[in-house]
Amino acid sequence: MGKPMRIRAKASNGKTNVRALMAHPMEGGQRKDGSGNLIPAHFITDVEATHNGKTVLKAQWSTAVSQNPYLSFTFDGGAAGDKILLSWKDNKGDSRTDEVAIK
Amino acid sequence: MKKIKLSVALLSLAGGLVACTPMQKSSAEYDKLTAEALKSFHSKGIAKVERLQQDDSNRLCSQADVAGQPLDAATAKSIEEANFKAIQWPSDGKFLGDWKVGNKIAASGKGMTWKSKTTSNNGGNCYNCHQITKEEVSYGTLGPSLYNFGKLRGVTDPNSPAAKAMVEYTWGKIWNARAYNACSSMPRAGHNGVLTEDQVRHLVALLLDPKSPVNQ
Amino acid sequence: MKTTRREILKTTGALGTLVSLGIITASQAQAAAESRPGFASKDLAGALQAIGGKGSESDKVKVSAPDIAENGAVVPVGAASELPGTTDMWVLVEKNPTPLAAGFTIPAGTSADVDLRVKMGQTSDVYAVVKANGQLYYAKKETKVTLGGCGG
Amino acid sequence: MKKHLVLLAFAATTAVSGAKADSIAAGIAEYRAMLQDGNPAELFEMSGEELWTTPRGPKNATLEKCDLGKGPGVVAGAFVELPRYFADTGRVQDLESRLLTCMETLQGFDSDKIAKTSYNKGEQANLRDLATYVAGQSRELRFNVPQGHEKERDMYEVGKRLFYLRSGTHDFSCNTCHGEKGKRIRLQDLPVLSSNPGDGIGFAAWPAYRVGNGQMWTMQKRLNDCYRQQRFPEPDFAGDATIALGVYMGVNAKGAMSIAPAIKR
Repeated sequence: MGKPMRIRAKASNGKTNVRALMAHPMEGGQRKDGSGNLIPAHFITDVEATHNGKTVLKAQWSTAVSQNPYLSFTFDGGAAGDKILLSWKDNKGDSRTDEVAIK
Repeated sequence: MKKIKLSVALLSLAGGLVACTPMQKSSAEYDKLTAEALKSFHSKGIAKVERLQQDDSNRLCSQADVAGQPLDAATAKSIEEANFKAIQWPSDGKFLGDWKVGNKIAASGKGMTWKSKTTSNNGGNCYNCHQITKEEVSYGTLGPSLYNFGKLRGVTDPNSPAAKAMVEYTWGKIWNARAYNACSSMPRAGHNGVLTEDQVRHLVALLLDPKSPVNQ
Repeated sequence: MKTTRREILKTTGALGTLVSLGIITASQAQAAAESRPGFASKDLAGALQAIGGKGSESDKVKVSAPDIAENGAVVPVGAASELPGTTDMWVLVEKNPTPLAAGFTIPAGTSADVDLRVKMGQTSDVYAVVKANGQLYYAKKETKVTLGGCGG
Repeated sequence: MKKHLVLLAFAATTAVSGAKADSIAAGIAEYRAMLQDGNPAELFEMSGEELWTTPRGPKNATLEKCDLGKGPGVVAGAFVELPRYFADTGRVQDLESRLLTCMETLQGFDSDKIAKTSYNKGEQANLRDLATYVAGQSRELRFNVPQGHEKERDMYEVGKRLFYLRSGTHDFSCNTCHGEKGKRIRLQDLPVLSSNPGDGIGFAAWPAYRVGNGQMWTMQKRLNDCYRQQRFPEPDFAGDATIALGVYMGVNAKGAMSIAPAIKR
């Protein structure tokens, strides 16, 4: 299980901007460890965001997304107090969902 | 200007005394406390605590740095003389190696840390502080530019008698920079066993060989 | 109350709220990877082919990336489209071992404007490809990657 | 806030001269500015905040009564007044050292054991997150490291001597790289640390997230790696040498604004 995400969702002018940081190594599978063994790829493959149960963004990622990924996007609507759910799953079957209220 | 500053300092010191702050310790007392603090280092890998023991050159230059005063001329001269005496000249009389190998040594900053497995195959760290070739734009500025080092000094044939003094100086400077400048910041690469005789030879070639990119 | 700053609800591993994001096994993940068109392609042409091409260059598509990245491990990249009916967006780094870095599905009501950070192995063009009303459009920008540091 | 950081980034790179260098510097400044939004250091801050309020250790206690110098439980503004003298330990302590004390006295952890643990491992990782959290609670405040106690003044003088101590296989001191304005190692700008380097530079920028290796580095780790590259033996974690250097740099940085936790290349 991953560490908590840092999510900020802010509503203004009828839109909601979501900015998120996810704690994940995003290991590319090209690096070697101290003893020369290849460190296997370990990365987030899928991200999904919902607002009050409706999907507002879906993403598919590769190992090329940087460690501790950052994501920012904006959708129409959203009011202070509404729930935003952000989920990721990775190539090892790990996943995480965090929730935040729009400010 | 200096005098005014000094008197202000004295005044504030006097003010401190009135306010009953304890007497300032002497520099020697602080040195003693510093020696105590140095016990909070430990050996790790090849980096042993013995590395903290300063030789006279380092001790005197550090003291001058703390005091914010340059060394007096006589002390500086004695440091330079002692370091010059310690220079090892090439055992076979050959000063110049292969500039291509030299450029690789100059680019490498590896070696001698507590993570290093051996004390050999060290880099020269040269690009960290010096511009060297035109091609490499990622260079440091702690030392002067060495681009066109040989060309600017009129070295057209490093093997000629005319070039002898410059060739020797270049060797000596890389081997032990403090022989020419008592408190130079440049590591004493040969003197401290960071680079081998062979490696120094390649670096001399990098700087003086007319075919080296340094002199293009 | 320690969660005032973020009000986090930990639902890791819970399936309930998001049906599409259940716990999957490594082999399922592998199968999923194979069903991800373009992500395995080792060159730009192959990656573009897998997503349906790159269409025509459009000034309605914006790719934001720095002129110079001080460290290729983290390069801020944004993709945006002003084309109505934008449903999909992709970010590709031409010179990466596998150029396709990320793909986004943009539901109606979501701005076609995302920012993220990608790794770049070397100086390269960064592409944003978008699908709007079934047609593909793209924009590109070069980012130089510098390396520095003193080794140690 | 964001605008201010952009200006800082520009200031840090204007030292590079020449037309080509100028465009490189402007490009790198743009890159650094783009990175400011969404600094992964926030993940570590969040973790640290949670650790601060979670009952842990053999005594199953939180750190909420920890005295960082401004009274038990006061976190805001504590970082910019550290290192300082603490009467209960009789020592001048920096942030990490003081957190170790609190973890031992309040939570029952063995602080020596934590100090000897590898960075990023076990309780060291927790200590790192705690330090990041505490530093973040002084964001945009100005450094005011105290010099009222004799031991604080002693540590400044010791730190100064350590700063200028040339030794090791390369004869390096801290001053070799951090003594003169406008210098670089390769393309990396070097802050002057023997005087005040200004807002958000040097002592006022750590802890920082390093994008190159994706790690969060505290000042203790920053100094540890400086000494590694200086080819010195390893300083003890939160030992007197590193704390003395912290006092020296912190007092020199008086009035400089803290941007910690920062983001670095």
